[in-house]
Amino acid sequence: MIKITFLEERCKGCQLCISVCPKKIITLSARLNKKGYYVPLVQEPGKCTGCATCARMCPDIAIEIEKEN
Amino acid sequence: MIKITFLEERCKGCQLCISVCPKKIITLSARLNKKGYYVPLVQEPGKCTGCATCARMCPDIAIEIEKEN
Amino acid sequence: MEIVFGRPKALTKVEFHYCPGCTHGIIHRLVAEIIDELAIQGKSIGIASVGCSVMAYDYFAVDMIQAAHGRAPAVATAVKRVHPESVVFSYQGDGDLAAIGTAEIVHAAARGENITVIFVNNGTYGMTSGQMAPTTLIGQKCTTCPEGRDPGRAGYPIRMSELLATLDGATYISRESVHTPARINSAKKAIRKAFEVQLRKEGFSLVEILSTCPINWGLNPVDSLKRVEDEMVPFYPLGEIKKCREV
Amino acid sequence: MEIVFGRPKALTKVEFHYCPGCTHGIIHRLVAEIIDELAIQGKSIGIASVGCSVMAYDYFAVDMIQAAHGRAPAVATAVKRVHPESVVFSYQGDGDLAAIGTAEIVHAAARGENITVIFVNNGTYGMTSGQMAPTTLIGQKCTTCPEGRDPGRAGYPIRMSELLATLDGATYISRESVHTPARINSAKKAIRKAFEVQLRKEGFSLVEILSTCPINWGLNPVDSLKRVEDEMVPFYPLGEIKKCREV
Amino acid sequence: MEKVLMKGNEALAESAIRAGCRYYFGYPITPQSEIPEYLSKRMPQVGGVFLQAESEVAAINMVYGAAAAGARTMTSSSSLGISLKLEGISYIAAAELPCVIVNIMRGGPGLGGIQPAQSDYFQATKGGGHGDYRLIVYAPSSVQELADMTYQAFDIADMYRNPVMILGDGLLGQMMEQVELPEFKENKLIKTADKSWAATGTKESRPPNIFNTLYLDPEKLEELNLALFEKYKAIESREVRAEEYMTADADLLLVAYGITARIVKTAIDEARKKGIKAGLMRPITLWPFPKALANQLSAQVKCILTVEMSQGQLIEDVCLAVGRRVPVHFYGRVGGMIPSVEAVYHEICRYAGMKDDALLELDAGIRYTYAEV
Amino acid sequence: MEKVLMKGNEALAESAIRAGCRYYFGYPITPQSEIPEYLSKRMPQVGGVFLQAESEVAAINMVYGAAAAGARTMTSSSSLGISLKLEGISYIAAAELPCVIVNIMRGGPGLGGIQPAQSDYFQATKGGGHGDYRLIVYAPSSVQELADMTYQAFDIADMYRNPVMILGDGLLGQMMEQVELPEFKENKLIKTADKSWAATGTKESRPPNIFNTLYLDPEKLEELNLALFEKYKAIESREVRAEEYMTADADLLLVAYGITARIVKTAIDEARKKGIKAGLMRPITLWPFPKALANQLSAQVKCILTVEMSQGQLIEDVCLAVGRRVPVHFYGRVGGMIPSVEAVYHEICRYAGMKDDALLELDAGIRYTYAEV
Amino acid sequence: MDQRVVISGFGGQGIMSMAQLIVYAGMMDGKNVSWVPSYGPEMRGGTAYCNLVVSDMKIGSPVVTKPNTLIVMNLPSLIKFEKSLVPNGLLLMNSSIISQRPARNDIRPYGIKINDLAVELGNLRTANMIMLGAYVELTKAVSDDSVFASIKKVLGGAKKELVSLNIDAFKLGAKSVHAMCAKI
Amino acid sequence: MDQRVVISGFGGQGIMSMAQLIVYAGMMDGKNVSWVPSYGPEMRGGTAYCNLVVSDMKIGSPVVTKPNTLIVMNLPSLIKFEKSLVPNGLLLMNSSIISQRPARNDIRPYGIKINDLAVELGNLRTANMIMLGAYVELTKAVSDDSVFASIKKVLGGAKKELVSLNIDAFKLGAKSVHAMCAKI
Ligand SMILES: Cc1ncc(C[n+]2csc(CCOP(=O)(O)OP(=O)(O)O)c2C)c(N)n1
Ligand SMILES: Cc1ncc(C[n+]2csc(CCOP(=O)(O)OP(=O)(O)O)c2C)c(N)n1
Ligand code: SF4
Ligand code: SF4
Ligand code: SF4
Ligand code: SF4
Ligand code: SF4
Ligand code: SF4
Ligand SMILES: [Mg+2]
Ligand SMILES: [Mg+2]
Repeated sequence: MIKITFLEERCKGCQLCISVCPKKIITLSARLNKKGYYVPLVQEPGKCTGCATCARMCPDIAIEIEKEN
Repeated sequence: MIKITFLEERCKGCQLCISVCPKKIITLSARLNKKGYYVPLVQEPGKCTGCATCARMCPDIAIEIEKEN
Repeated sequence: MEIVFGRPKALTKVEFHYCPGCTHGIIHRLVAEIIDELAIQGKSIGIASVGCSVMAYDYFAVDMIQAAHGRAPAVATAVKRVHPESVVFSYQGDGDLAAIGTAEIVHAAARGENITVIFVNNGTYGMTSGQMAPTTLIGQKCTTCPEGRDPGRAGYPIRMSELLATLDGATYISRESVHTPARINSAKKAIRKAFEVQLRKEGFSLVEILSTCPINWGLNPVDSLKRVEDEMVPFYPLGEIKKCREV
Repeated sequence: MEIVFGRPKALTKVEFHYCPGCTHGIIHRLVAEIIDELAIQGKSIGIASVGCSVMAYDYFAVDMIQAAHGRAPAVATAVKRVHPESVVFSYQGDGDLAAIGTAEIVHAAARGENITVIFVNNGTYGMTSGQMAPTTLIGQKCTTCPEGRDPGRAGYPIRMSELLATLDGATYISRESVHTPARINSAKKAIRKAFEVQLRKEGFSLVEILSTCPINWGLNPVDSLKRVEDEMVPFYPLGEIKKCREV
Repeated sequence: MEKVLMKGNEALAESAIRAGCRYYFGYPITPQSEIPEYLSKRMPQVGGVFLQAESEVAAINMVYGAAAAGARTMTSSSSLGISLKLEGISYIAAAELPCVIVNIMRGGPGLGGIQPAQSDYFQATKGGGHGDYRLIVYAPSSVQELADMTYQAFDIADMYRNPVMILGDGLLGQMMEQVELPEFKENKLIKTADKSWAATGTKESRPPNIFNTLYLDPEKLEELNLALFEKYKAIESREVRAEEYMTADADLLLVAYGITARIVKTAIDEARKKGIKAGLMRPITLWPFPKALANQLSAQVKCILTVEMSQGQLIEDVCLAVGRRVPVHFYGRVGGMIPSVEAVYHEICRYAGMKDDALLELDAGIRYTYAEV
Repeated sequence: MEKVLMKGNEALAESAIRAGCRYYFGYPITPQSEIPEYLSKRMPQVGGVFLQAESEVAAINMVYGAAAAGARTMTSSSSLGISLKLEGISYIAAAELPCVIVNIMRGGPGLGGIQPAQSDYFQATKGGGHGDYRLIVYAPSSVQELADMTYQAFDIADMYRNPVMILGDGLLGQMMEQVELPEFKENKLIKTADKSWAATGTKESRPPNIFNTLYLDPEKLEELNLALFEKYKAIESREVRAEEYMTADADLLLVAYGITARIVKTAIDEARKKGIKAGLMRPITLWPFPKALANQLSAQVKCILTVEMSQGQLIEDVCLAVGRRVPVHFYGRVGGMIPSVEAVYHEICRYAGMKDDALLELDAGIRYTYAEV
Repeated sequence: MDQRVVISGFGGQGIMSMAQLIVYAGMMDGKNVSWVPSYGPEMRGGTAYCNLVVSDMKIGSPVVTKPNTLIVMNLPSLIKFEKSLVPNGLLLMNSSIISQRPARNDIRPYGIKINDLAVELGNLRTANMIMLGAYVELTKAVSDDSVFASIKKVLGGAKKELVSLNIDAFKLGAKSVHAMCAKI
Repeated sequence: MDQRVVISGFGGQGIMSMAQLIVYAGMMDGKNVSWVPSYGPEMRGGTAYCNLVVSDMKIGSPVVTKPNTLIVMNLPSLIKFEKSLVPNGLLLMNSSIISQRPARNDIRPYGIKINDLAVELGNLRTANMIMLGAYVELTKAVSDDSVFASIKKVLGGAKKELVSLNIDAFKLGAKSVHAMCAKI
């Protein structure tokens, strides 16, 4: 099982993660963080492969990915 | 006719002219100039072709060459 | 649960101050990941330069020295000479490395200093808010070339990697980019090679990385990535410019 | 009687202060001859640098500006910008151009400044009496590398012409020598081309000229010429490195 | 002329153009980057040259070249950038070339910060570079003065064939005020007028003009130095400028320059309301320093208070001018902090012997009395 | 220890090695090139690093790096080369890093000449670079002192974590005298002892050591400045050094430093033969300046004569110390000229009111009385 | 008349341009004016603020350490600057996002929901103009006409619609300050 | 004893090394010594000279503007320095190439044909040693033994022949100064 976590307070809403997800499953939420940015979220977590493409693209290391082993 | 003149007071006795004359007709004279250098001289002026190789090699522009036209 | 992607150990917890979408952050992470992977955190010493990455000293969890504008290679040289067993890297922008610091980078490379340079080329002076850099492309608008860079007035952009590759002391030089996930992987490999060259004491290594400056380019972060591909890569071809010994 | 070889008009009557056999004198003459041949004495402005040729301002019969060590290309840049119709040249040694002045020469070339640089490479700091220069050959003894230049400590010599040729702004670059009459002729042609490039407003031109420093090499003048051939030329290949448009 | 609202840096830049400056060479640095930015737009419009140099070092040497070529030329930077220019400045002074150098100071030392400071006073007035040379140093205290003094600086530079420095600070450079811009000077004229000494090419009609600062013969170099010494004496006797504010009856004299002087003025206004007879001497030229005026005023006051955004630099010139006649006190903020009107007011009150509880709570900063140190 | 005969530059270099300096970075320039030349030979012998940098700018930044790395490190140059180092020096002072910087002065301004001068006094003592910082400045006046002070400079630099400057001149650097070289210090120890703050790599056993001079928050930069201010006060109270020569009964006080002080001493000997009670105060530390001593001596003398190889720089510190208590006169030679014993003797005689025909024929040079200027 | 104003908020809330309009208008009215930005770190982010003076007198210090009017657009600004306001000084708060009351009671606080009003107007970016209207209405520091002229000048001739939108926002602010800005 | 000496000549005449030998020897004799070269322009050429002091007292100024001994190896040096010699000072001239007489008559001039003597010895480069011998003989400023020790030290152990050649030259100078150096 994959667990993807957005560290929302580090996110700057740049949307790079959204642009690179091969599954196109990340979108912006309507939630503003303290910095005033809309933070992203994974819409269909089941579809996430844990490929970490989004995390690797995130300039603020705001995405963490865990796997059940 | 070729006239080759050594501006002796400019000469620094480096002997570069001697080393390049294709006719090997330049040697050092026994004359010291005011700077204390032995100045060169053309031993057999008749052999000089006026090629100006010596003059072109002289770092101190101490050689002048004239031709009768 | 096992963490498959997280924050590298060689980065502190401090949040980056970079603008949204600025790829300086990605490059920081890559360097830190390599430090982790090579297990050299304890013997690494980083040299921060003057540019947006000036505060790199707050981000890398290693001993850090902030150097005067352009002088990071000189500082790195001395540090490495004092501690030859340490791993010394500088992190420099294009204004820093290719303008005011031209002499220092050329000579560190010529001397074959056993250091690694991370050279972040975003084609502008980010920190001072978008003036022309030596790497600004022809036609690109900056605050000091408001009509777009005109070579007749402001000259031509410099390909520093190619220039440095002419030096016998330079062992490994590669130009990379981080505008796609694939490019990020490639950049990481190059950074790894560069550090390995240093660990093998083979001399000077440098990785030039094309980077975005959304705020000064006046583009959103995603379009900025596209601009790297469309405009920068054609002028700054990617790939290894001076290859190192393969091991 | 017609003078077939004499002092060029573009030189003053002042005697050179150079050491016996030092080829700086030949290079001065060649530059002056080209100024005469192109009939540009009245519109030439020369920039002297800091090195043995510092007093070039006493020798060239044109307006002359003595520049700070390494900065001649910056000074030349400004002069040319102020007087675009003039002919501006700098005359620089290898310490001046390739060490302290690295940034200035790289950027003048990168900008494609429409100036001509005469770069006299004698592999040492002549004026300050024989310290190592960036162009000193491996193994060559200098006062600051008394055991001979060791690349492990002092790095590798730099081929500045090749380095500058990587720049888009550089139009014409040639490496010449004056250690034989034939080479002198070739050097003169290159200098002529360089000035012509400037007259045609085609951008930056530079002629590197291998030169002797008998006094600091510890050789007599004639042996010094031989050293150029035997030791310098193999490392610094002669010929045009960046060709200009032929006219 | 109509008044316009402008940033200090921009007013300075526009004014340079109006003074006939057509050659600017600089390198970006906060808080003065508006100067190159503005000129990158404006210079092409007036047929001038804006060139972003590869470094401050290159920029100042370009100024050397342009000045030798006979042009009105300028460079600008901030603090650390000026440090890099010092070798070049010393050359320009030695070659007696006219030019204008702008320092919009920020907090130091080192990389420091980007907030305003006045900690380059020594560097500007004592010659930070090597050798005995002097810059004429103007210290504007408003956007209007930034414009006016920059405008005049080019004339003064030409008159004495000496570099002139405009010493401002980040606050002055960044703030907007209304300003009446000076009139345009005729370009052509300025560029070559009376510059027969310039390097323009001989046209084979005159002997070469030579610019050189090397004198291997020390007697020749001494001659140059003596000539400079005489020139500097002449400038000292003719070019001193200062403003007095409420000094007529003052028994407490404040000395401050630039933006700090305005803060001091407001504090003096407050103090006057309480009946404290405070006044201000504001040096407008930092070199030459208004020694005579300071000395004269020191005869009438009980003490002097120097206020600076530094650890105390101007104060040395004050002490040199007044000797030990009255105590000279110091109050300063450093590192980009600006002394507040209130803090200066409190200092005035303290030295005026006012008893007020508010005075017990001291503002941050550096305080001392000169001789004590 | 045996005495040896050595050039000043070489004695300085050898002494640095004996003090544990193992990292030298420099760029050739006359009249100090013997320092790098000597060290290029010696450093490899003691396992140290000699590196000829690409420029003075690179050299000082290498020193910054080596100092941050915990090494005893030094650079040297002459006048114009020091101008180029000033940005770096300001950084080193701001980062509070210990190092030794040598300036073997030559005539200026500009490219100047290569003969001795003392015209970089302001630059050395007032901080030629930007921002409020101070160097501890030693002014040796013999080859022995060049060696001794260089040796001590490294300890003082470490003690205060502050750059120390050795301010000599071309004559001192070039002359030979007998000298007793100081003892070798243990290398290893010096290199790392008490430098737990250095950048050595964390070994993952401590938090990172960070060297930085950027403080975007002006309050933080003010804190740094206040800390520096306190440090400088401490240095001023503890590290002042001066020599007195025949001052006990002097009624004419000469002030001079470095080689000039020796010329003055010989002139004083001559004057004493004529019954003139002249004495010398020789500042050994130029910063901190021996203010208290100067002030104290000024109470006993009729006037002061400062002798310098400059247009007058040290004289300002003399005036600051003594105020207007007695007239302060100046005699100086410039541009590489050295004041002769006879000329100084003549000046002494003039101020001592001696009537002598020889005095009518004045030597070349600059003369003035401070307040007059 | 001697307005010594501090305006503070997030970067992006239009603080600088609002302040510029005031000084422009003041200049047109023949007043002495000054405008001092808090030019932030060389990079972006954080709170931005601005000191401005509009005065009949010559301006001494352009630095406003004791404002007589304080305009705060977000909470950190209120916290940072409230103390500096002179007794009886005017406080204008963006009560769309500041729900907190000021701590002091010796000042004259006004709240105005500029974000909400701007949304009503159909353009969130006019919030600063609404605040401007409120400020001018309360202080009469500058004339409405000069403000309108300034808006026109700043926005340039081209975008007429934008000009009238901004003027509308200004008027809405001026009106709302009576209707809505009850003392908190 | 307080010898304040100026030695002057062409570059290449061995002025500097001769002067060094004197100060070396002086140091060995326990005297205070100093040696100041005229470090010329950054390039070569012209007259070279040297100031040296050998003294029982501590040395104040090492700059010798009024020498009590002047040694001139060529004519320009005589012209340049003659005036500076103190009254009754000692003047040593290379009379091989200086035919002129000194202008002053309040000094003690000696001539010695060092070039000729050196040629006799078979090595022109020993001319400076001959002058050294003459100087030491006339002034006794340093002991002969110390000079010999200095010569050995400077020339290094290796070249024994050279050492003895130089010592011979020195002795020849010392001897000749009696035999040949009549007052001019
Ligand atoms: C000597 C000096 N000159 C100028 C500056 C101002 N300055 C700060 S950052 C910078 C340019 C940075 O550009 P770059 O290196 O490309 O880095 P980026 O911000 O783009 O990452 C400049 C010119 C300075 N700090 N020091
Ligand atoms: C800023 C500065 N640094 C150092 C020097 C000293 N200096 C004078 S000439 C020179 C080197 C000259 O070498 P090069 O340029 O090769 O010329 P060459 O004498 O060999 O012809 C140096 C380092 C100087 N004058 N200025
Ligand atoms: S891990 Fe891969 S699939 Fe999952 S959200 Fe990120 S990019 Fe998309
Ligand atoms: S890439 Fe990172 S910072 Fe950007 S939106 Fe996604 S999570 Fe946020
Ligand atoms: S002109 Fe030619 S032939 Fe005649 S001497 Fe010179 S080199 Fe020889
Ligand atoms: S080349 Fe010229 S300087 Fe050399 S010996 Fe011949 S004539 Fe004399
Ligand atoms: S200014 Fe540009 S380079 Fe700097 S942090 Fe922002 S986006 Fe990145
Ligand atoms: S030192 Fe060398 S380069 Fe300089 S003049 Fe002498 S031989 Fe020529
Ligand atoms: Mg950049
Ligand atoms: Mg050279």
